[in-house]
Amino acid sequence: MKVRVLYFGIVRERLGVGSEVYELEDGATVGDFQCGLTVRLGNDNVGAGTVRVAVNREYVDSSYPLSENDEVAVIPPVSGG
Amino acid sequence: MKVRVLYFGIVRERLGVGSEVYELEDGATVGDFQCGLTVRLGNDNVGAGTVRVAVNREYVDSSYPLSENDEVAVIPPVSGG
Amino acid sequence: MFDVVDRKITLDEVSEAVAESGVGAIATFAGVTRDTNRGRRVLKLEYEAYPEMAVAQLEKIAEIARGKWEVKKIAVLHRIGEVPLGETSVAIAVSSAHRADALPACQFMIDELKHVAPIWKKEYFEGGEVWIGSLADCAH
Amino acid sequence: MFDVVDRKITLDEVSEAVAESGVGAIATFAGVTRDTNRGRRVLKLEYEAYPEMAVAQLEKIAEIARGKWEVKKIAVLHRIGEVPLGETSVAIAVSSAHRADALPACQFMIDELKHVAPIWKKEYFEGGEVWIGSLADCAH
Repeated sequence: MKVRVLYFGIVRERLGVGSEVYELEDGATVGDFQCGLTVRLGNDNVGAGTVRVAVNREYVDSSYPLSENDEVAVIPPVSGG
Repeated sequence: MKVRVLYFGIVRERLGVGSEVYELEDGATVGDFQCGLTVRLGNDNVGAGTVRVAVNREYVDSSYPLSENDEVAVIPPVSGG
Repeated sequence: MFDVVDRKITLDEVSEAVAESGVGAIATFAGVTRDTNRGRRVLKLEYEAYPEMAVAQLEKIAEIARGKWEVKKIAVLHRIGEVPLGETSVAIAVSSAHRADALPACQFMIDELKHVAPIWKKEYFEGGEVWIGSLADCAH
Repeated sequence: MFDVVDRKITLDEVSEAVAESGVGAIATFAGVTRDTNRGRRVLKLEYEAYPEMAVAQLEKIAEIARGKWEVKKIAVLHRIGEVPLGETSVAIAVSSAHRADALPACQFMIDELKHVAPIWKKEYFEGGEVWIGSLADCAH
Protein backbone atom coordinates (compact mmCIF):
# COMPACT_ATOMS: atom_id res chain seq x y z
CA MET A 1 0.00 0.00 0.00
CA LYS A 2 0.98 3.60 -0.47
CA VAL A 3 0.84 6.31 2.19
CA ARG A 4 1.65 10.00 1.91
CA VAL A 5 4.37 11.04 4.38
CA LEU A 6 5.04 14.56 5.62
CA TYR A 7 8.32 15.64 7.24
CA PHE A 8 8.81 18.75 9.35
CA GLY A 9 11.53 20.71 11.09
CA ILE A 10 14.82 18.97 11.70
CA VAL A 11 13.64 15.71 10.08
CA ARG A 12 12.60 17.52 6.90
CA GLU A 13 15.99 19.23 6.77
CA ARG A 14 17.98 16.05 7.37
CA LEU A 15 16.06 14.08 4.76
CA GLY A 16 16.06 17.02 2.38
CA VAL A 17 12.40 16.46 1.53
CA GLY A 18 9.07 17.76 2.90
CA SER A 19 6.77 15.03 1.64
CA GLU A 20 6.87 11.81 -0.33
CA VAL A 21 4.82 8.76 -1.21
CA TYR A 22 5.98 5.76 0.77
CA GLU A 23 5.40 2.13 -0.13
CA LEU A 24 4.64 -0.31 2.70
CA GLU A 25 3.48 -3.91 2.86
CA ASP A 26 -0.22 -4.36 3.45
CA GLY A 27 -0.88 -4.65 7.18
CA ALA A 28 2.11 -2.53 8.10
CA THR A 29 1.91 -0.55 11.35
CA VAL A 30 3.30 2.81 12.34
CA GLY A 31 6.08 0.84 14.08
CA ASP A 32 7.10 -0.72 10.74
CA PHE A 33 7.21 2.73 9.20
CA GLN A 34 9.31 4.03 12.10
CA CYS A 35 11.91 1.25 11.63
CA GLY A 36 12.51 2.34 8.08
CA LEU A 37 12.69 5.98 9.15
CA THR A 38 15.30 5.26 11.84
CA VAL A 39 17.51 3.54 9.27
CA ARG A 40 17.24 6.52 6.96
CA LEU A 41 17.97 9.06 9.68
CA GLY A 42 20.98 6.92 10.65
CA ASN A 43 23.35 7.88 13.40
CA ASP A 44 23.13 11.63 13.20
CA ASN A 45 21.73 13.20 16.32
CA VAL A 46 18.20 13.93 15.12
CA GLY A 47 16.92 11.42 17.66
CA ALA A 48 14.58 9.34 15.56
CA GLY A 49 13.45 7.68 18.79
CA THR A 50 12.04 11.00 20.03
CA VAL A 51 9.84 11.75 17.04
CA ARG A 52 6.11 11.14 17.27
CA VAL A 53 3.96 10.00 14.38
CA ALA A 54 0.54 11.38 13.47
CA VAL A 55 -1.81 9.65 11.08
CA ASN A 56 -4.51 11.77 9.50
CA ARG A 57 -3.67 14.60 11.93
CA GLU A 58 -3.99 12.59 15.17
CA TYR A 59 -1.07 11.33 17.25
CA VAL A 60 -0.94 7.51 17.17
CA ASP A 61 1.34 4.92 18.76
CA SER A 62 3.50 2.36 17.02
CA SER A 63 0.86 -0.36 17.01
CA TYR A 64 -1.49 1.75 14.86
CA PRO A 65 -2.29 -0.07 11.57
CA LEU A 66 -1.74 1.99 8.46
CA SER A 67 -4.16 2.09 5.52
CA GLU A 68 -3.86 2.99 1.85
CA ASN A 69 -3.64 6.78 1.35
CA ASP A 70 -3.14 7.62 5.02
CA GLU A 71 -1.46 10.97 5.69
CA VAL A 72 1.48 10.04 7.92
CA ALA A 73 3.36 12.89 9.57
CA VAL A 74 6.72 12.65 11.30
CA ILE A 75 6.64 15.04 14.25
CA PRO A 76 9.98 15.92 15.85
CA PRO A 77 9.85 17.54 19.31
CA VAL A 78 7.51 20.50 18.99
CA SER A 79 8.53 24.02 20.04
CA GLY A 80 5.62 26.30 19.18
CA GLY A 81 4.48 29.20 21.31
CA MET B 1 -7.70 70.94 63.17
CA LYS B 2 -9.01 70.89 59.65
CA VAL B 3 -8.87 67.93 57.28
CA ARG B 4 -9.97 67.69 53.68
CA VAL B 5 -12.56 64.93 53.19
CA LEU B 6 -13.39 63.21 49.90
CA TYR B 7 -16.59 61.23 49.29
CA PHE B 8 -17.15 58.73 46.51
CA GLY B 9 -19.85 56.57 44.99
CA ILE B 10 -22.95 55.93 47.06
CA VAL B 11 -21.66 58.02 49.99
CA ARG B 12 -21.02 61.01 47.73
CA GLU B 13 -24.52 60.68 46.32
CA ARG B 14 -26.22 60.35 49.70
CA LEU B 15 -24.38 63.30 51.17
CA GLY B 16 -24.76 65.31 47.98
CA VAL B 17 -21.15 66.49 48.15
CA GLY B 18 -17.84 65.19 46.74
CA SER B 19 -15.46 66.95 49.11
CA GLU B 20 -15.45 69.29 52.04
CA VAL B 21 -13.28 70.70 54.77
CA TYR B 22 -14.04 69.05 58.08
CA GLU B 23 -13.27 70.44 61.51
CA LEU B 24 -12.11 67.98 64.19
CA GLU B 25 -10.69 68.37 67.69
CA ASP B 26 -6.91 68.10 67.90
CA GLY B 27 -5.93 64.48 68.58
CA ALA B 28 -9.01 63.08 66.85
CA THR B 29 -8.70 59.65 65.28
CA VAL B 30 -10.25 58.15 62.20
CA GLY B 31 -12.74 56.49 64.57
CA ASP B 32 -13.90 59.89 65.79
CA PHE B 33 -14.39 61.01 62.22
CA GLN B 34 -16.35 57.81 61.45
CA CYS B 35 -18.76 58.43 64.34
CA GLY B 36 -19.73 61.78 62.86
CA LEU B 37 -20.09 60.23 59.44
CA THR B 38 -22.40 57.47 60.68
CA VAL B 39 -24.68 60.05 62.23
CA ARG B 40 -24.84 62.00 58.98
CA LEU B 41 -25.53 58.93 56.87
CA GLY B 42 -28.27 58.00 59.34
CA ASN B 43 -30.46 54.97 58.96
CA ASP B 44 -30.55 54.74 55.22
CA ASN B 45 -29.02 51.57 53.93
CA VAL B 46 -25.68 52.94 52.73
CA GLY B 47 -23.99 50.80 55.35
CA ALA B 48 -21.72 53.32 57.03
CA GLY B 49 -20.21 50.42 58.95
CA THR B 50 -18.92 48.89 55.74
CA VAL B 51 -17.04 51.91 54.44
CA ARG B 52 -13.27 52.03 54.76
CA VAL B 53 -11.28 55.18 55.36
CA ALA B 54 -8.05 56.15 53.64
CA VAL B 55 -5.76 58.91 54.85
CA ASN B 56 -3.36 60.39 52.34
CA ARG B 57 -4.21 57.56 49.91
CA GLU B 58 -3.52 54.66 52.26
CA TYR B 59 -6.13 52.54 54.00
CA VAL B 60 -6.01 53.06 57.76
CA ASP B 61 -7.94 51.66 60.71
CA SER B 62 -10.04 53.56 63.22
CA SER B 63 -7.21 54.11 65.70
CA TYR B 64 -5.21 56.13 63.15
CA PRO B 65 -4.53 59.66 64.50
CA LEU B 66 -5.49 62.45 62.12
CA SER B 67 -3.32 65.49 61.46
CA GLU B 68 -3.94 68.99 60.13
CA ASN B 69 -4.50 69.02 56.36
CA ASP B 70 -4.78 65.23 56.02
CA GLU B 71 -6.65 64.03 52.93
CA VAL B 72 -9.33 61.76 54.36
CA ALA B 73 -11.29 59.63 51.89
CA VAL B 74 -14.46 57.70 52.61
CA ILE B 75 -14.30 54.49 50.58
CA PRO B 76 -17.58 52.57 50.18
CA PRO B 77 -17.28 48.93 48.98
CA VAL B 78 -15.19 49.04 45.82
CA SER B 79 -16.37 47.49 42.56
CA GLY B 80 -13.73 48.28 39.96
CA GLY B 81 -12.62 45.89 37.26
CA MET C 1 1.99 52.51 33.48
CA PHE C 2 -0.89 52.80 35.91
CA ASP C 3 -3.67 55.17 35.01
CA VAL C 4 -7.37 56.00 35.24
CA VAL C 5 -8.70 57.42 31.99
CA ASP C 6 -11.98 58.72 30.59
CA ARG C 7 -11.69 57.19 27.10
CA LYS C 8 -11.69 53.91 25.22
CA ILE C 9 -8.85 51.51 26.13
CA THR C 10 -7.33 48.65 24.12
CA LEU C 11 -5.30 45.55 24.90
CA ASP C 12 -2.69 46.54 22.34
CA GLU C 13 -1.86 49.77 24.19
CA VAL C 14 -1.28 48.02 27.52
CA SER C 15 0.68 45.21 25.87
CA GLU C 16 2.87 47.76 24.06
CA ALA C 17 3.47 49.47 27.40
CA VAL C 18 5.04 46.29 28.83
CA ALA C 19 7.23 45.42 25.84
CA GLU C 20 10.99 45.55 26.35
CA SER C 21 14.11 43.62 25.48
CA GLY C 22 14.09 40.12 26.96
CA VAL C 23 10.31 39.80 27.13
CA GLY C 24 9.10 36.37 26.01
CA ALA C 25 5.53 36.40 27.31
CA ILE C 26 2.78 38.96 27.75
CA ALA C 27 -0.41 38.11 29.61
CA THR C 28 -3.35 40.48 29.56
CA PHE C 29 -6.73 40.67 31.19
CA ALA C 30 -9.63 42.83 30.05
CA GLY C 31 -12.79 43.41 32.04
CA VAL C 32 -15.71 43.94 29.67
CA THR C 33 -19.03 45.56 30.56
CA ARG C 34 -21.80 42.95 30.37
CA ASP C 35 -25.30 43.52 29.07
CA THR C 36 -26.81 41.38 31.82
CA ASN C 37 -25.95 41.04 35.50
CA ARG C 38 -27.66 38.77 37.99
CA GLY C 39 -30.49 38.22 35.55
CA ARG C 40 -31.28 41.87 34.99
CA ARG C 41 -30.84 43.68 31.71
CA VAL C 42 -28.17 46.36 32.09
CA LEU C 43 -28.79 49.65 30.28
CA LYS C 44 -25.54 51.41 31.05
CA LEU C 45 -22.58 51.41 33.41
CA GLU C 46 -20.66 54.26 34.95
CA TYR C 47 -17.37 54.08 36.79
CA GLU C 48 -16.07 56.55 39.34
CA ALA C 49 -12.57 56.54 40.86
CA TYR C 50 -10.38 58.22 43.40
CA PRO C 51 -7.67 58.45 40.76
CA GLU C 52 -4.60 59.42 42.80
CA MET C 53 -5.23 56.66 45.34
CA ALA C 54 -6.18 54.15 42.64
CA VAL C 55 -2.81 54.70 40.95
CA ALA C 56 -0.98 54.48 44.28
CA GLN C 57 -2.77 51.24 45.15
CA LEU C 58 -2.03 49.72 41.73
CA GLU C 59 1.67 50.56 42.14
CA LYS C 60 1.56 48.85 45.53
CA ILE C 61 -0.11 45.71 44.13
CA ALA C 62 2.46 45.62 41.33
CA GLU C 63 5.28 45.80 43.90
CA ILE C 64 3.83 42.76 45.67
CA ALA C 65 3.51 40.93 42.32
CA ARG C 66 7.18 41.65 41.56
CA GLY C 67 8.08 39.94 44.82
CA LYS C 68 6.15 36.81 43.87
CA TRP C 69 6.97 36.39 40.16
CA GLU C 70 9.81 37.24 37.77
CA VAL C 71 7.99 40.09 36.09
CA LYS C 72 9.43 42.58 33.60
CA LYS C 73 6.74 45.29 33.41
CA ILE C 74 3.13 45.77 34.50
CA ALA C 75 0.55 48.16 33.04
CA VAL C 76 -3.01 48.84 34.18
CA LEU C 77 -5.55 51.19 32.60
CA HIS C 78 -8.97 51.61 34.20
CA ARG C 79 -11.66 53.52 32.36
CA ILE C 80 -14.05 55.85 34.20
CA GLY C 81 -17.21 57.67 33.22
CA GLU C 82 -19.81 55.88 31.13
CA VAL C 83 -18.49 52.68 29.58
CA PRO C 84 -20.75 51.48 26.75
CA LEU C 85 -21.84 47.84 27.02
CA GLY C 86 -19.38 45.39 25.52
CA GLU C 87 -16.41 47.75 25.92
CA THR C 88 -13.34 47.36 28.09
CA SER C 89 -13.51 48.82 31.60
CA VAL C 90 -10.07 47.67 32.72
CA ALA C 91 -7.01 46.36 30.86
CA ILE C 92 -3.99 44.81 32.54
CA ALA C 93 -0.78 43.60 30.91
CA VAL C 94 2.15 41.81 32.50
CA SER C 95 5.35 40.89 30.69
CA SER C 96 7.98 38.36 31.69
CA ALA C 97 10.84 36.40 30.15
CA HIS C 98 8.99 33.09 30.56
CA ARG C 99 5.30 32.24 30.45
CA ALA C 100 5.18 30.74 33.94
CA ASP C 101 5.32 34.25 35.43
CA ALA C 102 3.12 36.55 33.33
CA LEU C 103 -0.21 34.72 33.65
CA PRO C 104 -0.37 34.19 37.43
CA ALA C 105 0.91 37.74 38.01
CA CYS C 106 -1.86 39.05 35.74
CA GLN C 107 -4.45 37.06 37.71
CA PHE C 108 -3.05 38.48 40.95
CA MET C 109 -3.27 42.04 39.60
CA ILE C 110 -6.97 41.81 38.69
CA ASP C 111 -7.91 39.96 41.91
CA GLU C 112 -6.18 42.55 44.10
CA LEU C 113 -7.45 45.47 42.02
CA LYS C 114 -10.99 44.28 42.71
CA HIS C 115 -10.32 44.19 46.45
CA VAL C 116 -8.48 47.42 47.07
CA ALA C 117 -8.56 49.86 44.14
CA PRO C 118 -10.86 52.79 45.03
CA ILE C 119 -13.05 52.48 41.96
CA TRP C 120 -16.84 52.13 41.90
CA LYS C 121 -19.31 50.87 39.33
CA LYS C 122 -22.87 52.11 39.07
CA GLU C 123 -25.26 49.96 37.13
CA TYR C 124 -28.35 51.39 35.45
CA PHE C 125 -30.90 48.68 34.71
CA GLU C 126 -34.55 48.61 33.74
CA GLY C 127 -36.33 50.02 36.75
CA GLY C 128 -33.42 51.32 38.78
CA GLU C 129 -29.79 52.02 39.41
CA VAL C 130 -27.36 50.73 42.02
CA TRP C 131 -23.77 51.13 43.16
CA ILE C 132 -22.39 47.60 42.83
CA GLY C 133 -21.11 46.16 46.10
CA SER C 134 -22.85 48.66 48.36
CA LEU C 135 -25.42 47.55 50.92
CA ALA C 136 -28.05 49.27 48.80
CA ASP C 137 -27.15 46.72 46.14
CA CYS C 138 -28.31 43.90 48.45
CA ALA C 139 -31.89 45.16 48.35
CA HIS C 140 -32.22 44.17 44.70
CA MET D 1 -10.83 31.06 15.46
CA PHE D 2 -7.78 28.81 15.24
CA ASP D 3 -5.26 29.61 12.56
CA VAL D 4 -1.63 29.54 11.48
CA VAL D 5 -0.67 32.66 9.56
CA ASP D 6 2.39 34.11 7.85
CA ARG D 7 1.92 37.73 8.97
CA LYS D 8 2.00 40.03 11.99
CA ILE D 9 -0.59 39.23 14.68
CA THR D 10 -2.05 41.47 17.39
CA LEU D 11 -3.78 40.95 20.71
CA ASP D 12 -6.66 43.15 19.61
CA GLU D 13 -7.56 40.85 16.73
CA VAL D 14 -7.74 37.75 18.93
CA SER D 15 -9.63 39.60 21.64
CA GLU D 16 -12.14 40.90 19.09
CA ALA D 17 -12.59 37.34 17.86
CA VAL D 18 -13.79 36.23 21.31
CA ALA D 19 -16.16 39.14 21.99
CA GLU D 20 -19.86 38.34 22.22
CA SER D 21 -22.89 39.24 24.28
CA GLY D 22 -22.51 38.20 27.92
CA VAL D 23 -18.71 38.36 27.94
CA GLY D 24 -17.35 39.98 31.11
CA ALA D 25 -13.69 38.94 30.95
CA ILE D 26 -11.10 38.38 28.25
CA ALA D 27 -7.72 36.89 29.05
CA THR D 28 -4.98 36.84 26.47
CA PHE D 29 -1.50 35.44 26.19
CA ALA D 30 1.14 36.51 23.70
CA GLY D 31 4.40 34.70 23.09
CA VAL D 32 7.07 37.18 22.05
CA THR D 33 10.34 36.34 20.30
CA ARG D 34 13.25 37.04 22.62
CA ASP D 35 16.60 38.48 21.63
CA THR D 36 18.46 36.17 23.98
CA ASN D 37 17.93 32.50 24.82
CA ARG D 38 20.01 30.42 27.23
CA GLY D 39 22.64 33.12 27.24
CA ARG D 40 23.14 33.28 23.50
CA ARG D 41 22.29 36.27 21.35
CA VAL D 42 19.49 35.37 18.96
CA LEU D 43 19.73 36.79 15.43
CA LYS D 44 16.42 35.58 14.04
CA LEU D 45 13.68 33.01 14.57
CA GLU D 46 11.70 31.01 12.08
CA TYR D 47 8.58 28.97 12.74
CA GLU D 48 7.31 26.04 10.71
CA ALA D 49 3.96 24.30 11.19
CA TYR D 50 1.86 21.41 10.00
CA PRO D 51 -1.05 23.80 9.68
CA GLU D 52 -4.02 21.44 9.23
CA MET D 53 -2.99 19.31 12.19
CA ALA D 54 -2.08 22.37 14.28
CA VAL D 55 -5.60 23.74 13.81
CA ALA D 56 -7.15 20.32 14.57
CA GLN D 57 -5.06 20.02 17.76
CA LEU D 58 -5.97 23.54 18.89
CA GLU D 59 -9.67 22.75 18.42
CA LYS D 60 -9.18 19.63 20.52
CA ILE D 61 -7.40 21.52 23.31
CA ALA D 62 -10.18 24.13 23.26
CA GLU D 63 -12.79 21.36 23.62
CA ILE D 64 -10.99 20.10 26.74
CA ALA D 65 -10.80 23.67 28.11
CA ARG D 66 -14.56 24.06 27.60
CA GLY D 67 -15.08 20.98 29.77
CA LYS D 68 -13.01 22.48 32.58
CA TRP D 69 -14.09 26.14 32.62
CA GLU D 70 -17.16 28.19 31.71
CA VAL D 71 -15.69 29.63 28.57
CA LYS D 72 -17.50 31.66 25.90
CA LYS D 73 -15.04 31.70 22.99
CA ILE D 74 -11.40 30.83 22.36
CA ALA D 75 -9.12 32.14 19.60
CA VAL D 76 -5.54 31.19 18.77
CA LEU D 77 -3.30 32.63 16.06
CA HIS D 78 0.20 31.24 15.55
CA ARG D 79 2.57 33.01 13.23
CA ILE D 80 4.94 31.06 10.96
CA GLY D 81 7.88 32.02 8.78
CA GLU D 82 10.41 34.50 10.09
CA VAL D 83 9.21 36.36 13.18
CA PRO D 84 11.31 39.48 13.85
CA LEU D 85 12.68 39.74 17.39
CA GLY D 86 10.27 41.36 19.83
CA GLU D 87 7.20 40.45 17.77
CA THR D 88 4.35 38.13 18.68
CA SER D 89 4.70 34.48 17.62
CA VAL D 90 1.45 33.29 19.19
CA ALA D 91 -1.65 35.08 20.50
CA ILE D 92 -4.40 33.39 22.49
CA ALA D 93 -7.64 34.93 23.75
CA VAL D 94 -10.30 33.38 25.96
CA SER D 95 -13.57 35.06 26.89
CA SER D 96 -15.93 34.20 29.74
CA ALA D 97 -18.74 35.77 31.71
CA HIS D 98 -16.64 35.90 34.91
CA ARG D 99 -12.92 36.38 35.43
CA ALA D 100 -12.41 33.11 37.32
CA ASP D 101 -12.69 31.20 34.03
CA ALA D 102 -10.83 33.14 31.33
CA LEU D 103 -7.37 33.31 32.92
CA PRO D 104 -6.86 29.63 33.87
CA ALA D 105 -8.34 28.52 30.54
CA CYS D 106 -5.86 30.80 28.75
CA GLN D 107 -2.99 29.28 30.75
CA PHE D 108 -4.22 25.79 29.84
CA MET D 109 -4.35 26.69 26.13
CA ILE D 110 -0.73 27.90 25.96
CA ASP D 111 0.58 25.01 28.09
CA GLU D 112 -1.14 22.38 25.94
CA LEU D 113 -0.26 24.17 22.70
CA LYS D 114 3.41 23.88 23.66
CA HIS D 115 3.05 20.15 24.25
CA VAL D 116 1.03 19.00 21.27
CA ALA D 117 0.71 21.60 18.51
CA PRO D 118 2.87 20.50 15.54
CA ILE D 119 4.83 23.74 15.29
CA TRP D 120 8.60 24.12 15.34
CA LYS D 121 10.93 26.98 16.08
CA LYS D 122 14.37 27.35 14.53
CA GLU D 123 16.75 29.71 16.22
CA TYR D 124 19.58 31.42 14.38
CA PHE D 125 22.25 32.67 16.75
CA GLU D 126 25.79 33.92 16.44
CA GLY D 127 27.73 30.90 15.24
CA GLY D 128 24.90 28.52 14.43
CA GLU D 129 21.29 27.53 14.10
CA VAL D 130 19.18 24.94 15.88
CA TRP D 131 15.67 23.48 15.93
CA ILE D 132 14.54 24.16 19.49
CA GLY D 133 13.61 21.01 21.42
CA SER D 134 15.38 18.57 19.08
CA LEU D 135 18.21 16.38 20.28
CA ALA D 136 20.52 18.46 18.09
CA ASP D 137 19.58 21.35 20.37
CA CYS D 138 21.15 19.54 23.36
CA ALA D 139 24.59 19.74 21.79
CA HIS D 140 24.68 23.52 22.26
